[in-house]
Amino acid sequence: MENKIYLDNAATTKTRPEVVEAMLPYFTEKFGNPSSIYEFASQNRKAVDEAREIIAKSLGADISEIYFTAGGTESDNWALKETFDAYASKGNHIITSKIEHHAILHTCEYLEKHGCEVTYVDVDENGVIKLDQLKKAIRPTTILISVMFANNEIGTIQPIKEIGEIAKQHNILFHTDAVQAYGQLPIDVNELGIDMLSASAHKLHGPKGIGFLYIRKGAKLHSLIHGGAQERQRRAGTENVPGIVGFGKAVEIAMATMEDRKKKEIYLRDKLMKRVLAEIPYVRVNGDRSRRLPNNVNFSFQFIEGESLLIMLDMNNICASSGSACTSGSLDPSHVLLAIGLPHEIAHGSLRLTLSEENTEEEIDYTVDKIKEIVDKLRQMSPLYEDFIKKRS
Amino acid sequence: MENKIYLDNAATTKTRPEVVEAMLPYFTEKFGNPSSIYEFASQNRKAVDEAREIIAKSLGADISEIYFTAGGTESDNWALKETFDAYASKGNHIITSKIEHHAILHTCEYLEKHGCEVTYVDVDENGVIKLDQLKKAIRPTTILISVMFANNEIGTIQPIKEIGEIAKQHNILFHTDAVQAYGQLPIDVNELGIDMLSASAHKLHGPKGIGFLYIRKGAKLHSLIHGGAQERQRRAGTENVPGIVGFGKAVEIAMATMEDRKKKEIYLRDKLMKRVLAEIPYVRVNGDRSRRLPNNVNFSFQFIEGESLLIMLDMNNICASSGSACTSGSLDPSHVLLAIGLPHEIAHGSLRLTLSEENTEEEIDYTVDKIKEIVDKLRQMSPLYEDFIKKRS
Amino acid sequence: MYTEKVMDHFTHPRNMGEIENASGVGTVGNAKCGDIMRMYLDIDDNGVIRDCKFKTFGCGAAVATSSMATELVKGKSVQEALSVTNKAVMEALDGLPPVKVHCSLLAEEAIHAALWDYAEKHNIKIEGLSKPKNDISEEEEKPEY
Amino acid sequence: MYTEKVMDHFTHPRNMGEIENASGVGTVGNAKCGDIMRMYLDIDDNGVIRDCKFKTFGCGAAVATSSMATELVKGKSVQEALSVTNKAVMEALDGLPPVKVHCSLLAEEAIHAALWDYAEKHNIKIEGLSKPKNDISEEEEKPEY
Ligand SMILES: Cc1ncc(COP(=O)(O)O)c(C=O)c1O
Ligand SMILES: Cc1ncc(COP(=O)(O)O)c(C=O)c1O
Repeated sequence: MENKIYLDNAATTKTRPEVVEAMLPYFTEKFGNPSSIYEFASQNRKAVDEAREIIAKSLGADISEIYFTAGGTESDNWALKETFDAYASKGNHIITSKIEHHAILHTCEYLEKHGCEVTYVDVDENGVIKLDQLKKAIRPTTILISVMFANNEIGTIQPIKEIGEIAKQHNILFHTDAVQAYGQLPIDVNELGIDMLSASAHKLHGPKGIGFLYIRKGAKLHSLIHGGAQERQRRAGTENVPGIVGFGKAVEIAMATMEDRKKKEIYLRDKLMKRVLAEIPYVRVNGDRSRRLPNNVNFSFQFIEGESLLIMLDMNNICASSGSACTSGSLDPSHVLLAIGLPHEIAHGSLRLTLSEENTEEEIDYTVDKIKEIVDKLRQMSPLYEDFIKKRS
Repeated sequence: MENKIYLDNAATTKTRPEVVEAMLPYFTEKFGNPSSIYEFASQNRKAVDEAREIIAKSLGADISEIYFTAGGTESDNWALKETFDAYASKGNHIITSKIEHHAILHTCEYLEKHGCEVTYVDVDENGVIKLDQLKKAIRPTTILISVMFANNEIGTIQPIKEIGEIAKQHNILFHTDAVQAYGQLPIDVNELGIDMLSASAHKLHGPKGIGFLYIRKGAKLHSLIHGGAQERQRRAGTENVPGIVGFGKAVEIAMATMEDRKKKEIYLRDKLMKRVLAEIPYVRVNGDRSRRLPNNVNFSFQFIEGESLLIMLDMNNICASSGSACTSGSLDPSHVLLAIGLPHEIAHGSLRLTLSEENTEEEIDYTVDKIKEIVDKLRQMSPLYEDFIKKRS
Repeated sequence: MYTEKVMDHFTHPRNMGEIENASGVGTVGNAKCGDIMRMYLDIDDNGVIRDCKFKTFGCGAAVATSSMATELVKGKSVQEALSVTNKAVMEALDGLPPVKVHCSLLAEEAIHAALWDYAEKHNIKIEGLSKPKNDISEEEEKPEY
Repeated sequence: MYTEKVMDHFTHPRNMGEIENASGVGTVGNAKCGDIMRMYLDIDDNGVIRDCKFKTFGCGAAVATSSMATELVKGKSVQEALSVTNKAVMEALDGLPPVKVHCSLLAEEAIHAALWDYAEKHNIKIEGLSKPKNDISEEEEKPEY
């Protein structure tokens, strides 16, 4: 293939040309500060409000419940830190899962240093949170349950509605990191009992550096970022107008195309899984087979290491990702793969492919062919495979 | 005038077309996540590094000392909150000035609720910080001095070098909010003894939603935003690549054109001041006449209120700003104007005009003519003016 | 931010000016807060407001509410004028931004203050009118250049 | 991320494979950490390394350092091979990213482990060589499907 095959849409996505188009006027023409009172700036205020409305509608939320941030990470930090601060008189206990994104887990670590107690609930071998364990973890001092909507590595979708119900029964706030799910799955915050929700535009073909936190009316969190009176005094800083407009446009398109995209992606995803499982031995699929993001595939290939696989795929113009330690700069492989019970060396051999509607069947076929070739090549190189074969014969 | 005359460049600036041009490829073509290991993403890592290098060079800093954030507000929050956190064992006292931006002042208020002690040093009638008061405020527990480089309302430039020396003598960290100064004035962090510096791209014809915090090597601050390992583990969140690239480009141009812009802006600014002072009675210039940002003019017109003035200027296609309470949604007029000793009703009658190199002499003349007309009209309407005239006669 | 009506009354204020030897003059508000309204009433012997003028130091909403208030009380009896509320002023202007509602209250108070002045000067008591609280004379700070 | 030399040795590894009845075999690293290297040495009676082959489970740097290490020891005497350091391997590859330096250490250790095996098998003592610490046999976890 001459052209790059991009299969890393969980890392980031291409900004849609329509989104860039929508943003452009707000750089050089309608560049005013939305807080200014002159007419020239009021069009920007309006543009921000329109984007907010599109987003609120997409969640069944009210416009006054959407707060723009600089991305999913800030939203996650905000939800956790300011719940901890605002509800200190009620308690200091937060419940989350073992497979959250680092934006949640590292924030929890930070909070633990500041007097917060955190329970990290286990997941089963498919990455689904253990609800009985979650229920048992609830204490009188529990102020927040934060469980991601869908996992960024293995694509498993969590039982959000059930968690929402548990939270409501115990009068505990429920936050969900929906950075991977938002735009891929329909979400209604009222139906699902979600009190706070984080999202990031660049995961759904919007621009980087813009996200939002949905905060249900009544939740008392204060600002994480202090300063001017923007975002109804809850998030200071001159509004990123082009970013917000682009986010609105991306959401508008994502909602309108959701069903078609889903169908197409599931078709390609399933084909990819089936072919790999049929044609390559010693491989497993990570994550739940059915409760799964439409665009996510995650394999573990035994006897080989993920970074080598990625580099060789890259040389064949295929962009993918791995839970291998080598790709993250840390020594341990992905905490998610370990949490679903994979031994280290199998976690090291993982490969994540995340699709978009732009991928073609031809690309998928080519990718499978290449994976086959490369896995074989790397296994020929692998002392683990050598031992395995020798033992077997 | 048919075209809008934009005189609110302290609020935000037009993104330069060259900057947008530089950003564009990073939306739809080179959209990869800089943390990914494939070749396609490494070009983005490189682009981010190049922007960082341009910025580091502009300050005489090392590239490892520049951390990208979502804007000036986040940078200010980071510097204050994480210094407070990291240096808790040394002390809990911060010194700042009464005329800081709300990004500093509201962060200080937040910190005060969490055990921080803050001294707000006075400024003189020109808005220059009282250095003797600052020196006297220093305690053994002082961990930070934060004084803005130049004020956003009245344009006064602070004696940064002197403050840097005082801080160094007492082994206290020195942060400066340079959001207004950066790109307008030459800044060398080593010469000036600055340990931390906040900046925001949209104030220098870069995009909104991107800023940086310079942190001198050795300053121990941790992250404000926790999550992934971006920005050398100090600022989590997928990098806003187009924003960073745009910021780099804006800085490159700002540094190259600084001298010429300055000359032009000072010429127009001084003409504007002279004409208004000569042609309109009962007016004063706020801020220091010489230690002043090249593009800033700030007047107080007696007997009239700023918002009315702004709306009428707006109807004449002139975009400006005021320290009037009415424009901010609060009841009090600008804390900066009060800090330099203006009585409330005079603070209410303030008008800020902030120029860019794009303004023409014709625009300035037209603006003065309109200000004259409008001030006169509003005074005719003013009961304060009526009383004043009656008393005089 | 403002409705068309507000903008219209701000840019073309009705009844702006003074009335010499007015039957009643009232000034309310406070330069400290950025709003001062002065109402002049010309009231005939039957207690009908023949003319009404205003001067206002304040924001667009302050000017517009003053202007609208003069319109609403002109031709009315003193008692009728007394029942012109801030709500009526706001409605007549098609609404005000929430942060500007106090301007309409000020306009109501300005009318009351002018009526009080009229009552005092003419030594009459107007049913339901009490001494206005927000008088400019209470102001502490004075302009100083 | 990697130099051209690293990429070249990763994509076209030299001396990849096994040696039957090798004079010495050494395996170091640990699947847990994601790197395992195995070195095969064929050493002639004069103590010269006639051939050297490797197998590696690991990242690009791990493969490249293994490959380069085999090149560096081939044709050398046992004593010379012993002094092939991780630095020499890195230099020959035009450098490694900081997080990958441990791969070059592993390559050095793999050679030492193979030499140790050779020494044990032939009941000789090699000056300056001590028992390698990182052996695969120390690994706890086993693949389980
Ligand atoms: C002096 C100063 N500090 C901080 C800020 C905040 O910057 P931003 O709105 O880009 O976050 C501004 C501008 O609004 C400013 O003028
Ligand atoms: C589940 C999840 N949460 C949070 C984030 C953080 O989002 P961002 O990098 O846009 O701040 C990501 C993506 O990196 C994610 O996948």
